[in-house]
Amino acid sequence: MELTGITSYIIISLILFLAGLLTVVSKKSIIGIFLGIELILNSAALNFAAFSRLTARNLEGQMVSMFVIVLAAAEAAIALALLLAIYKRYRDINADNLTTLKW
Amino acid sequence: MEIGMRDIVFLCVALLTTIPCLIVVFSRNVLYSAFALFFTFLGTSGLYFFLDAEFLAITQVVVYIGGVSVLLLFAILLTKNVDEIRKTNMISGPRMALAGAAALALLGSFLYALKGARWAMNGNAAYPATTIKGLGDLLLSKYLLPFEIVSILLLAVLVGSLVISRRSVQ
Amino acid sequence: MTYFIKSYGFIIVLLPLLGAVVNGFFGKRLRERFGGTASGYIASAMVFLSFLLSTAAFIVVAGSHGAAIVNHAYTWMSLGTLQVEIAFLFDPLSAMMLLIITGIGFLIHVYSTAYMHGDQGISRYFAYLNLFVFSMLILVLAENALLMFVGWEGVGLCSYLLIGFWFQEKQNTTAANKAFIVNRVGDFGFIAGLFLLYWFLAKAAGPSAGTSILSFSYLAEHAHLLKDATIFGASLATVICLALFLGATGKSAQIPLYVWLPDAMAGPTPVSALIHAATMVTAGVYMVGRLNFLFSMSHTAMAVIAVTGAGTALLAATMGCLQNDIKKVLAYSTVSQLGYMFLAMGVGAWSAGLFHVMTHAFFKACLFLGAGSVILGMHHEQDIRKMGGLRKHMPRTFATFALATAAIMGMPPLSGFFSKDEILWQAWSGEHGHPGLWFAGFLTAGITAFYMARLLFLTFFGETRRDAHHNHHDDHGEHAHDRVISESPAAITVPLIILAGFSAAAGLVGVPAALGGSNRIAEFLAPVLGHHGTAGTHDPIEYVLMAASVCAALAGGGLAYLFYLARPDIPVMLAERLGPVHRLVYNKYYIDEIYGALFVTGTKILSRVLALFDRHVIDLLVNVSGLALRTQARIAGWFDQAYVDGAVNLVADSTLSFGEQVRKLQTGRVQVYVLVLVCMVALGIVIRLMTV
Amino acid sequence: MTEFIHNHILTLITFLPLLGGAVVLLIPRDRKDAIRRTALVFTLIPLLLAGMLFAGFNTSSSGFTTEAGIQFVEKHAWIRDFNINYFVGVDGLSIPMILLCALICPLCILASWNIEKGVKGYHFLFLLLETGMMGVFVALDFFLFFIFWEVMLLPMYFLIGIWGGPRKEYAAIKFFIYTLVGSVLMLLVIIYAYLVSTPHTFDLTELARNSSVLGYRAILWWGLFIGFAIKVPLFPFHTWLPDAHVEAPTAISVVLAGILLKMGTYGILRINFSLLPDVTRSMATVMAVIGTINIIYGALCAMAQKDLKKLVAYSSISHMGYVMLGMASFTDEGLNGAVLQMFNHGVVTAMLFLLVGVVYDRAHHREIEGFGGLASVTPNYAFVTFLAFFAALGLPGLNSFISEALVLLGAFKTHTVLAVIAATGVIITAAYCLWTLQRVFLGAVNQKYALLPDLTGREIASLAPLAVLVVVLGVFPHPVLNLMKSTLGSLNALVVAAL
Repeated sequence: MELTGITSYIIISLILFLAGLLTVVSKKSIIGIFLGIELILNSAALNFAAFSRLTARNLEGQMVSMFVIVLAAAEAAIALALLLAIYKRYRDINADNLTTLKW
Repeated sequence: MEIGMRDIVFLCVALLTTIPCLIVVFSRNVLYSAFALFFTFLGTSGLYFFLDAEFLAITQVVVYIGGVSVLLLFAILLTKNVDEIRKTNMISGPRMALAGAAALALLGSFLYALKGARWAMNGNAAYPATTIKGLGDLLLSKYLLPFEIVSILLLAVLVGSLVISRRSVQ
Repeated sequence: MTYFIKSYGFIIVLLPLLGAVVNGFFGKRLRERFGGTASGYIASAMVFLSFLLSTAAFIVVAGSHGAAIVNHAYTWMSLGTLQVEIAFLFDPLSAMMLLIITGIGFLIHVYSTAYMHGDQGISRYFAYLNLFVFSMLILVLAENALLMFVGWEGVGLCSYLLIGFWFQEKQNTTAANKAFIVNRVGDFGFIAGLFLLYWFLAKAAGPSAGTSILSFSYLAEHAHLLKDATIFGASLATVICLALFLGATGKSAQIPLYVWLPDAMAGPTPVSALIHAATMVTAGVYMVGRLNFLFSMSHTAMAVIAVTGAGTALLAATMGCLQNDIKKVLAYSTVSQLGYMFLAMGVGAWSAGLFHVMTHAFFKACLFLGAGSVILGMHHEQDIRKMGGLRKHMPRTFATFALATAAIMGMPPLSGFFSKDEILWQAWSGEHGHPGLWFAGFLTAGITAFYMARLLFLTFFGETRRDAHHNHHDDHGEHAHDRVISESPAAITVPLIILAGFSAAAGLVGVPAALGGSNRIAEFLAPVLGHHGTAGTHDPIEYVLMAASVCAALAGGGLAYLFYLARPDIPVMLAERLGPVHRLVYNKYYIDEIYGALFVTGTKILSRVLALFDRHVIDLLVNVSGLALRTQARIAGWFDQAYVDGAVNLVADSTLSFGEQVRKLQTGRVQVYVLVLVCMVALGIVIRLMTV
Repeated sequence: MTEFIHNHILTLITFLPLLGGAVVLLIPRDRKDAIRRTALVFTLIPLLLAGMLFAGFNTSSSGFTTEAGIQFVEKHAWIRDFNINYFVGVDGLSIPMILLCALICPLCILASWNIEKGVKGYHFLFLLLETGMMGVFVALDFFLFFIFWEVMLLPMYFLIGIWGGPRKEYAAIKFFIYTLVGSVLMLLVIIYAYLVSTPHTFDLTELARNSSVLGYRAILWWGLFIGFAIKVPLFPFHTWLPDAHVEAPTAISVVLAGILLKMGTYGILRINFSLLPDVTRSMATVMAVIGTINIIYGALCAMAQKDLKKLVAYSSISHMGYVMLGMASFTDEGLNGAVLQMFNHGVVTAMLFLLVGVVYDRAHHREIEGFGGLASVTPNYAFVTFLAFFAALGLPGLNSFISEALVLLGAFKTHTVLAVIAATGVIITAAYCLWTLQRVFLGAVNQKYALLPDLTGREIASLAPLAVLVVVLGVFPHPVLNLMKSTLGSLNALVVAAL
């Protein structure tokens, strides 16, 4: 088995993914959740790139990765704007307390 | 199994990616998590190089490290007086345990699934030498529509984020 | 002319309806444009036109030798074996009734224009009165029993409306309600009898579709089918006849349903004359006469009718002796006279009964109108103890009243004598007759003479006693003794005179063979009622009975003269001597009170109980079905209400509390949602891998 | 254009109100009069169309159990996978109900003119309700029938629950749950019938023709019967009615008593009779007994009521008993009387509730004892009310008499004893009607209401058509009787032949 083979990339992206998942679930602050989401997106992009290079051998996967990155950036911009808006409104960024939409 | 230079570097880059991401998870301080994430992004970028995806790697550096991470740090600083969150940014108790269990279960299952996995190899195709040109071609031919949509999206994001933050100022 | 009646006979009926509609809907405008008298003129004109046409119809019928003329208007209902026509039957019986109704009706309309002059609701009054004439005409002209029932209820409605005409007084409206509801009891019998008849004939005769089973001609033709039929172990004919007779007792105020008629005097006096003396109350007699072929099939029913009639005649006559309200005396007299008619019906003397219907219509209408004239003259004073001596003040009223009184007493050769004697003779000698029945009638004749003479003497003779009881006035809040007593206007006296004339002379159409007459009315009615009685025979007993009843009448009159003119102290003394009996009769044997306690209060209590049952027990049953769920509902204080509101609340509450629990899952915490999602995905994947 | 209308008349009648509802939603909420007028127009058009339907209806059609018996049919595949069709049509059983519904709805809009709260929502829900009701009467596909049945339930719930009186939530939930229980029972039967039929179908005509495939017939019958009995409502299931009526706004009471109650008996006739004729026949005595209980019990309960509206509600229970008794007689007279009674009761009770609403609008209470002498104050109002109450107590010459007489005539043929008992109901009915009239209208004028205004033009407009019908159908019932005669004849024959 080759160290730089597809399996390694999958494992790495798996770790990233699980870490992201745990982060999303376990952090109190919205920023923390947001970090987790970035991790998950990263893992997905990495996976696409890896498969694109090592099994499909064309650029389609990379293309998707690129879109993922772009969308992640867009999401980050909006999320952080929202975060600041929430903070200014409630003086709080604890996700557990922000349950206004529960009804 | 012979371990060459390339393998060692790969290992280093892999560790550079994975270890900070564990810090992201387990650190109680948001600031530390954010810095750790910075390194993860960097490591990922390195991995892209290993995959002959130079353009992606560059984009990763520019967008994530130059953009997202900085934004994150700003956000943390701007919300700095929520002390409680900064110090103890972790939940605990049953919820955490459950999350851990689920993660472990997932990890186990994935690894198990991976063990016997066979990938459909497009073995004969030659990987393009210069990916940037290829990407450029693709973007302006096959992926023209998504490309345009994404650009509109970005414009919307630009305007949207401005509107949101402006309104919150008032 | 036959053709006209056959094709356009319904116009007779519709004219009064037209008057009612005009007065009812445009009465206010009429009053504003033409003044208060216009309503009366319109109404009277309509009835007069109707009367003219009725006369024409009568002539046609009389000339057709008993053949009935039917005017079909249209088919009312038509379903399977049921076919009901709106059709009007002109035969001797209905023609006679037609003349009585429209003739007396017209006179009373004219009378009313004066009597009701200046009343606020005069157009309403005439609308009701016209509506009554309309309904009554439907009743007598109906070609089938169901249409007859329409008129039957219609007159009941008008009676209700007119008794409660001055509805601001609560007691008037109560009397109206009583009249309608008591009549409804009778109506129940009527429709039950009718529908039983229909049920049986539809089954037994097997009519083809489109046959009008309930038409009188069909009934007459097929009544024989009832002969051996039984229901619930009794003869079907008897059951049907008794049910129909229950209807008759309601409308014609017989035992046990007579109680409404005395109270009905709350209405305006012309109404009492028209509805509660001359026409509507005789509807029961008319109905029995119309269905005579049915009643003659059941001896039991006939016996019941005869006994009821005789009993009512006697009972009501005794009650009449001690009444002090001029109209109440006449009311009991009416009940009593109606009893006579039923006595006649019960012994099978159909034509005698209907003869009495006619003569009674004249003299009782005259009496009531005379009473109305007196009441008007006395400024709404009705208590005869406060009257007296009116002879001098109201000579025309007196004369007509006296003549009518003599007629009702049975003085020969006035009308009452002939009709009453015919009944008494038939009660003695008829095929269903019995000396006991005759004796009851004979006794009643004496008592009738007594109380009518008493009424006459107290009202018109002696000295005026207006001030004797001046501390309780029965008028409309004014002091009656300030006013002058004067004779009523011509619109009142002319009808009185006409009616008095008829009271005197109407008997001549029914002079029995025994007195050298030919009993023309019986002949005339024979096509409908069949030949009955003893025409042609000369039984000496008949003369004896005649003499006996005249003697009884004279004795009664003489007694009244003694008691109330010659020795006024005797009745007072007697009242003291016979204290309990006097009180019993004076209070009308407490029958109203007994009915009130038994039926009215009983029904009210039953309805209360059922309403409570509904609120508590039925809902409780609903409750029980939800018991399992209720254990979940944890609210203890709710228990009390649970009995009332039942399981419906319970289902709601348990659903709600379950929802409350489930709702907790919706924490609003995004991360928990993600966690659940992750766990589920993990679980799914694990399961998937384990089952591969 | 006319051809289009003719081909889609039932769809138009059913869905135009819904379209009207959509239009109402587009009107700004402040323009209340515009909303009301729009709603009125969109209820008047169905009335017009119903008039055309009435004119074009072939009275000799023999009812929906044969293909030829249904008229104005529209049939389109709706959900092909389950063989569910949009299948609508009318026969002599449904057309009187459609006419009734089309007539009463505009009057209700008139009667709700002075509702000020949430005008937009109210009228939208009302129009939705009309669509639901019309749909129930025109649907010939069991599934479609059920959908409309439920569609009608929802707006009713909100109309009572939002625009109702003090205990509106309680009444609304009670109504909702009761009706839902009935729906559930019906749904089970629907699914069962679908599954046992080959090929699977929801087509009511199809099911009626092959009704022998249904098993567990007695259970099915009871399931349907209870479901419908709740709606009628029949004796032990009636307690929702007084509550719902007392709390509901006037127009909703009118719809509830005037139309919704008829759906119960309509359902029994349409479904129990045709799908399970043999069981229906064997349940004759049960139905007759329940009907008789309804008549007497309802009348006695009505007598004890102190609230005018509750009194009218209980009188409805009593009058619906006649429908049940007539249906149970299995004679032409009884069955026609029953359906005619459904129509007549719809007219009379609508009038009564409108009248109660009139006095409630003025005096703001409905205590019978609280009035007195109103006849001198408001003569026109008194006249119309007398007319309505006399119609209710079955005065000959007014419409209810004919139907009640027909019912009793029919019942005498088969259930003589019960018919005699039921006939005593006329006495009790007279007693409570007259007693009520006396307490409200007669006697001395209650000075508190000495200046009560008489009927306004709008109120007269909403009452006059009904008053005219009460009189006209009393003397000339053919227009309605002819519609139903042949359909009910064949339905009756079906049931009679079943045993």
